[in-house]
Amino acid sequence: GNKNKSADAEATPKVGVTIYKYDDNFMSFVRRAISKNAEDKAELIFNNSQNDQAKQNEQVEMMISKGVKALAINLVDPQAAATIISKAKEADMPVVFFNKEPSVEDMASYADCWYVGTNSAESGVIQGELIFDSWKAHPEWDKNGDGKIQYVLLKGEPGHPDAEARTKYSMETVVDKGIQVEELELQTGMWDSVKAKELMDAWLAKHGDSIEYVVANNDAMALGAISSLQAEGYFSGDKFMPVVGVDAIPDALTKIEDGILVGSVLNDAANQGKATLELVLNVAKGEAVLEGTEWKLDENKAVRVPYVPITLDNIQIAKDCYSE
Amino acid sequence: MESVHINGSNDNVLLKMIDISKEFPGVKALDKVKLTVREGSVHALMGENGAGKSTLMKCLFGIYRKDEGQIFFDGKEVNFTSSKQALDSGVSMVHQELNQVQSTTIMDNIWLGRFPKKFLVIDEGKMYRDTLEIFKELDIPLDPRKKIENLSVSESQMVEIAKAVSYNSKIIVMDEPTSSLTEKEVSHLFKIINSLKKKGVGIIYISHKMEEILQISDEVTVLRDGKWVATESAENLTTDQIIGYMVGRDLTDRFPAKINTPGEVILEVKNMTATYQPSVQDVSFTLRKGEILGVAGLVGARRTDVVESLFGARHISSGEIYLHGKKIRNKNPYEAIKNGFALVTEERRATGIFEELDIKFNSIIANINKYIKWNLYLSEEEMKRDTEWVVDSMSVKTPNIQTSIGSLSGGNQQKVVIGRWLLTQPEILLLDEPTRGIDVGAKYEIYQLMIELAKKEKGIVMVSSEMSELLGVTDRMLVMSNGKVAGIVNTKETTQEEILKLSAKYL
Amino acid sequence: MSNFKNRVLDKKESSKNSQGKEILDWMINNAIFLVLIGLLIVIVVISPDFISLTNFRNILSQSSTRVIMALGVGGIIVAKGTDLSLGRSIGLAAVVSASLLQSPEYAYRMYPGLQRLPIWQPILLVMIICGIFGLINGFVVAKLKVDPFIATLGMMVILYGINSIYFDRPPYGAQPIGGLDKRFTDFAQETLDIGSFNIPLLIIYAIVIIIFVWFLWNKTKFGKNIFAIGGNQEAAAVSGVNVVRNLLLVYMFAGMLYGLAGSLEAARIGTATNNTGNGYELDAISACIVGGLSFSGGIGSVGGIVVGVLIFQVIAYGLSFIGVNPYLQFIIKGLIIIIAVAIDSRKYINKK
Amino acid sequence: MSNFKNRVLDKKESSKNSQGKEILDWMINNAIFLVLIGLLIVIVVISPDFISLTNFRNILSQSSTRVIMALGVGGIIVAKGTDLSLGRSIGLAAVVSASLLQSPEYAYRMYPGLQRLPIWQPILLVMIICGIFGLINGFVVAKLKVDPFIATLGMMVILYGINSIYFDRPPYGAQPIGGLDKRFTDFAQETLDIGSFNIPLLIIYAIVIIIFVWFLWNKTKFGKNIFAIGGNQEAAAVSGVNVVRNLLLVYMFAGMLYGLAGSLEAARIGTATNNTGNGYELDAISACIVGGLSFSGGIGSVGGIVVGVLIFQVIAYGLSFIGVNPYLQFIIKGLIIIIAVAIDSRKYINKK
Ligand SMILES: Nc1ncnc2c1ncn2[C@@H]1O[C@H](COP(=O)(O)OP(=O)(O)OP(=O)(O)O)[C@@H](O)[C@H]1O
Ligand SMILES: Nc1ncnc2c1ncn2[C@@H]1O[C@H](COP(=O)(O)OP(=O)(O)OP(=O)(O)O)[C@@H](O)[C@H]1O
Ligand SMILES: OC[C@H]1O[C@@H](O)[C@H](O)[C@@H](O)[C@H]1O
Ligand SMILES: [Mg+2]
Ligand SMILES: [Mg+2]
Repeated sequence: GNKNKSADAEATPKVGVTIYKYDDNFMSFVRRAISKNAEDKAELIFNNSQNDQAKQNEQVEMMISKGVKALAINLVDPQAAATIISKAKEADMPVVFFNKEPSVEDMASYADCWYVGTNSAESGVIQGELIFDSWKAHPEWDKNGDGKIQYVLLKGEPGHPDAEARTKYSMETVVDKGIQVEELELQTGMWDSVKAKELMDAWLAKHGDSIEYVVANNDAMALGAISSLQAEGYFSGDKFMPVVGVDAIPDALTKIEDGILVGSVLNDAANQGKATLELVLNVAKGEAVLEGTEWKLDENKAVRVPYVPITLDNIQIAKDCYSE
Repeated sequence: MESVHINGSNDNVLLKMIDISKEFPGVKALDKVKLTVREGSVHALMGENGAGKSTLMKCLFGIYRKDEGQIFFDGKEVNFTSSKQALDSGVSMVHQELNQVQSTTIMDNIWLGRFPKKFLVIDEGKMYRDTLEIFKELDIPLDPRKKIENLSVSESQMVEIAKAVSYNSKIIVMDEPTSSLTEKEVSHLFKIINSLKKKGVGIIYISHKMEEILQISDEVTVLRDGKWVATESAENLTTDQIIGYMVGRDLTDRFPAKINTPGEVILEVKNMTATYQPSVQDVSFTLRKGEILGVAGLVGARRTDVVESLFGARHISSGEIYLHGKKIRNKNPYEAIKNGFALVTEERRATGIFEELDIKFNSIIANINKYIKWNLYLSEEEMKRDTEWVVDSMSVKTPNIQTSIGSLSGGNQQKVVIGRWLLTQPEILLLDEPTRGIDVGAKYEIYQLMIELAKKEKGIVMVSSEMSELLGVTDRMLVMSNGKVAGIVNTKETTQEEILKLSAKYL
Repeated sequence: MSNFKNRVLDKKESSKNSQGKEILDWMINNAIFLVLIGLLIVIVVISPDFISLTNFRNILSQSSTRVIMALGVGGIIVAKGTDLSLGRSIGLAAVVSASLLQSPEYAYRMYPGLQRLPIWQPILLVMIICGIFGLINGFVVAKLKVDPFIATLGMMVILYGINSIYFDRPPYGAQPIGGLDKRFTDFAQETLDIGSFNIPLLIIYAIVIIIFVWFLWNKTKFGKNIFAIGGNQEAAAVSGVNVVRNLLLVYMFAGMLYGLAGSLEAARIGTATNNTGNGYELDAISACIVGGLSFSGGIGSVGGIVVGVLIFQVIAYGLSFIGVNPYLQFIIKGLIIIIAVAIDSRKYINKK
Repeated sequence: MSNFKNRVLDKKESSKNSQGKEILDWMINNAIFLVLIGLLIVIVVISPDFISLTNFRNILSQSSTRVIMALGVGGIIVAKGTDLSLGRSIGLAAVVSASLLQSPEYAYRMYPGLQRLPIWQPILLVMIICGIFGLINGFVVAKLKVDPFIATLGMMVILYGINSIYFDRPPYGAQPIGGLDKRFTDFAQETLDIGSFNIPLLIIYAIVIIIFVWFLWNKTKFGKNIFAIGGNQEAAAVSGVNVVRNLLLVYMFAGMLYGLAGSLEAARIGTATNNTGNGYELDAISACIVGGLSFSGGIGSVGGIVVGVLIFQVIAYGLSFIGVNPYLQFIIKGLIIIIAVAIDSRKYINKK
């Protein structure tokens, strides 16, 4: 917009934020972190893209028309960055992407765009390490004694970058570290507890104790699997089945404390939200992107907040995220 | 019975149906039926309800596929598998159940399936002009652009007739075309039929109105229980003979002896006016115990509105109803039923039957409170018993009480509906065209029933477009004209002329 | 009376002639059962170890909550309506009941100060809440004359909004509601042990509801009324049926069943989110139609609905069990739905 | 004849008496427009800067693909059907057209060896593919007599399976299909510049389709036939209309429109996944009903559908614009759907 507003508008600039899906549990923490950090510093316009890239594009058009100074975009579909960038370019609008990462080419195609997030593959790698370590620590889990992990895998929504990366890297990491694996079942539970529980019901009926490990792309599905296992008498007496997830949601933490869930992988919402806000605020005010922050950019103009493996030993780190 | 009287040369035979059979699950609807129709003649097809008349015509018209038999039309054997083929070959039909697209205009309905086109585009102008042309020729005073849903039943019926005629077919089937027409419109239709005859058209005419048959037809074929019974030239026949063929026994009188005697007043209606006009205005009358009160009038005279308003199916803005001298309000049908009213509605299919549901359900639904046991469940036994009573006392032709009512013939459906209301043991029975589409035998039974009920001190109101039955069974008549009461006459003292004159009073 | 008996006898005689045709008719009339049996046979042939008590029990208990939902919407379909808000009602019921039945030991409770409630209280509460939303559906349909599809679609969107607002609250945000009280999860996950035979409680609840609804549909005035309304609303009104009141009741009753099913669902899964139940309406409605109900109203049976639900569950469970590619499962599921209904619809087609 | 003229005159005269009633009638008959205008007024009052050419253009261009879909399913609804497979057809069309129009420079192409195709070829191809699936829908509905809801629900599940299998292929697996050819994205994202005024191409495509469909519905035999079939299928059949063929055509035509809309959608978004289009059927169908079509068939207009789609877009755009809490937006959207249809349905309520 050419209506140059006065200095006090500059002080709390209008910033447009899209969240790919408002009620995604992880994103709801990121969202909170963003608004908390924005207090008195920016006027935020939040949008729920309802997991629909078309909606998100439309929201971007709307916010540009409304005259925001900068955009913070949690893409629905990372491949759609090009379209968003072309809209932003046209309006001369800086963009901070977060949580879902555009391709290197897209990032390079526009000077005024940055990224805050994790490394999608990292959660898979960390989960793989968790599996490896726990397996080494518990030789008795190799029920058939063949030295291989017979596992079942509950995959998230097909095509979802996290689901694909976690599915690929978790077991790949285990293999790379030197344990052989055998996949008994792999199906999509769509991130969903119910679907996961029912898949697990069927798998238990089919394979019973031939299953040696349950790997879930997220905690919700891990919890579904646990509920199925409990109904079959696991986790009481000496009947046990190792289960791992990702997200470190509160319910999962209690399961870790109860010795049921082996571990999870924490996505650090607080810091992702903080970084996103700080970057976008800087660019909205026309300042240098890292001005006055502790973050560093990598070669792809990205700030990377690390994933953290969570087990009983360091559970407090995750708990702290939910204390307040 | 042997075939008689298909004399005359074979070359003016237009249609010959031979040994047609058709079976539905559980019903042999047609069993080797034959029919021969000649050019320029009206062939009446007669039979009781469920005799198979409509089914035979539907086999001809490609709606049903016959199981066996042959059809020769215009010299060639034909076997229409769709109505389109029949229409294209020169057979058109006025269907027993009105079959129209309510949401579109008259002219859209008339030209449906054969819209005139100019290049790719429909030629609306031509449709309009041609429709007006047809209407002019047949003297039907309707705007072709009017929507069907805004027409009265009889107007719709006339549109259907006009449509069938407009195909310029060689054969026109008319399945009860007059069931919702007034006398005046019937004679109008007969004029149309006569001019069609002159053009050499063969007409198959189905009706339960006996007096029409001998007036209009040249030959008569009678079916009974899906079988051919007789074909004779009309001039050799009397009504009684036809009835004899139809029912398989003699039926001497058309109307049972009136043995009821009206007593004290049970119902008094004062200045009833409906909320949504145009409708009834300022209607007042009384009804006595044991009396049959007819409601006469032209189509659109709001006779239906009289009984529906009384029954609480329409809102009334003012007026009072006294039952046994006590003021009551029939706010809705539920209240009306509680107050001892019953209403057999005019449009059976739309507001009478539950097509998909069985005879049992259709029989007991209005009387359901009577079967509740322990405030909780319904007594299966009593429902079954009452249903059997309906089937027996109304002589419903059905394989069993689990048959869905939709698969019965129209007349049998009507009998079930009347039975439904008799089960509620009403004090006031409102009948809107109760004998529409009902065969003579069943009609007689219905009249008898009405008179018997009257004898048991019930009050009966009967709306009818059939003058003869009004004159035959009622005690008094309320004549409606344009929503207002034109007069109340004593049946014994009145004439057809007087009623017609009153009917026109407020036009 | 004799007349009537004669006619019935006639019928019996005539049908003796065509035994072959009668078998065919029987098969067409019971197509749905045959589809179910056929499906089971195919699965067993591919994977003989499918025949096991565990599988049988799993399928039945997984069907339990679904059959309760389906019976709810089934009544509405009989009355010529439909209910797209089913799934979101389930979600609301699951979230609310779970939020009130978190174990006091659990650290991340929605109501940290809440004392331990008797489990029937929250269940009853969500039945009432969902019943009220059902009543509103009924009001919009019966009084405002809004088409049921659109009325309940609107309600579906509204319920999702309400549930999301309730669900996504500080401090824990849009967090799955877990840590459920063991009494609550046991209520759905336990079994009734009769000797060495143990029946999941869920199956028992479902059977109770099935019997109750069967009674309601077949033996009560309310049942007849909804069939009458679905069969021909105007004729029903003229016959003294209070159309509006019965529609209100049928939608409300469905809502109450959703409330029950939703809380059982939360207890069965052990957690609830605002997305719990998403899309269940399509499965439940399809199960009803596959089970022989018709959108034109006035047709259907409780038994049909049960079979319809079982078919869906056998498809889902069986195809996973025999290890069909998950994407292919969608295709097969779609085909089975269509084929089942196509076969079933034969019985209504006028034999021309 | 004179008789006839008299009645027409009568009618005109009688209506003169009640001008107030006439205005009310007019309002009820045009309720939908009034709802749209009312909505706009509320938004403008809250946020006056809503009045801008950009907002206006955004809303129109965002409605463009949706109106194309809605016109497809609209025809089906007029013929008394419905089509739940719309969303998944859009997804299939988007994925297939995108996969064939990736830029040759893009590293992760689905078909690395594929040469640069003229953009009309893939678009035509997906129109044909979706047309064929539409035809199958039509066949199942018209020939196998499966209820349209269930037939297209089955197809919806099947299409999702097919699309997922196509989408999730080696070497890159289930990757969103990006890197689209610039010619393709420009095709949907560019504007036509007339002087200083620029109109998004999408709007122009939509207008062309609207005019085409309007012509089809109002001026051709096919149009009248589908209205007749929707209004009374039996009547159409006995009047010689080939019901089956016309139903096949209307479903096929809808499919072709989905194909077009789906590829435009891919080009507009700049990427496609197997989830593209998910749930669009509900929005499109609701827009039709809000726009005055009826599930009982035989009623509706192209203009109504356009207004219906606009209402939905104004809700989505306007509520975000004035900064309503996203969850609250669901509630408001649901309420508006119900209220709009409730007001509209006043005009059909028969006064007794
Ligand atoms: N579609 C159908 N399915 C099953 N049975 C049918 C069907 N149509 C007609 N029938 C049965 O076939 C028989 C003949 O019916 P049809 O309608 O031809 O009688 P009709 O002579 O026209 O009687 P009405 O005078 O009452 O119209 C009846 O027993 C009826 O129940
Ligand atoms: N002149 C008219 N213009 C428009 N609609 C009319 C007219 N007359 C009647 N109708 C409609 O047709 C219906 C039939 O009219 P009504 O039933 O009151 O007349 P009736 O005398 O009972 O006729 P019928 O002999 O058909 O029973 C009415 O409900 C009304 O909607
Ligand atoms: O898209 C939704 C998914 O996003 C992932 O990042 C998360 O780990 C999953 O639990 C699920 O929420
Ligand atoms: Mg007949
Ligand atoms: Mg009448």
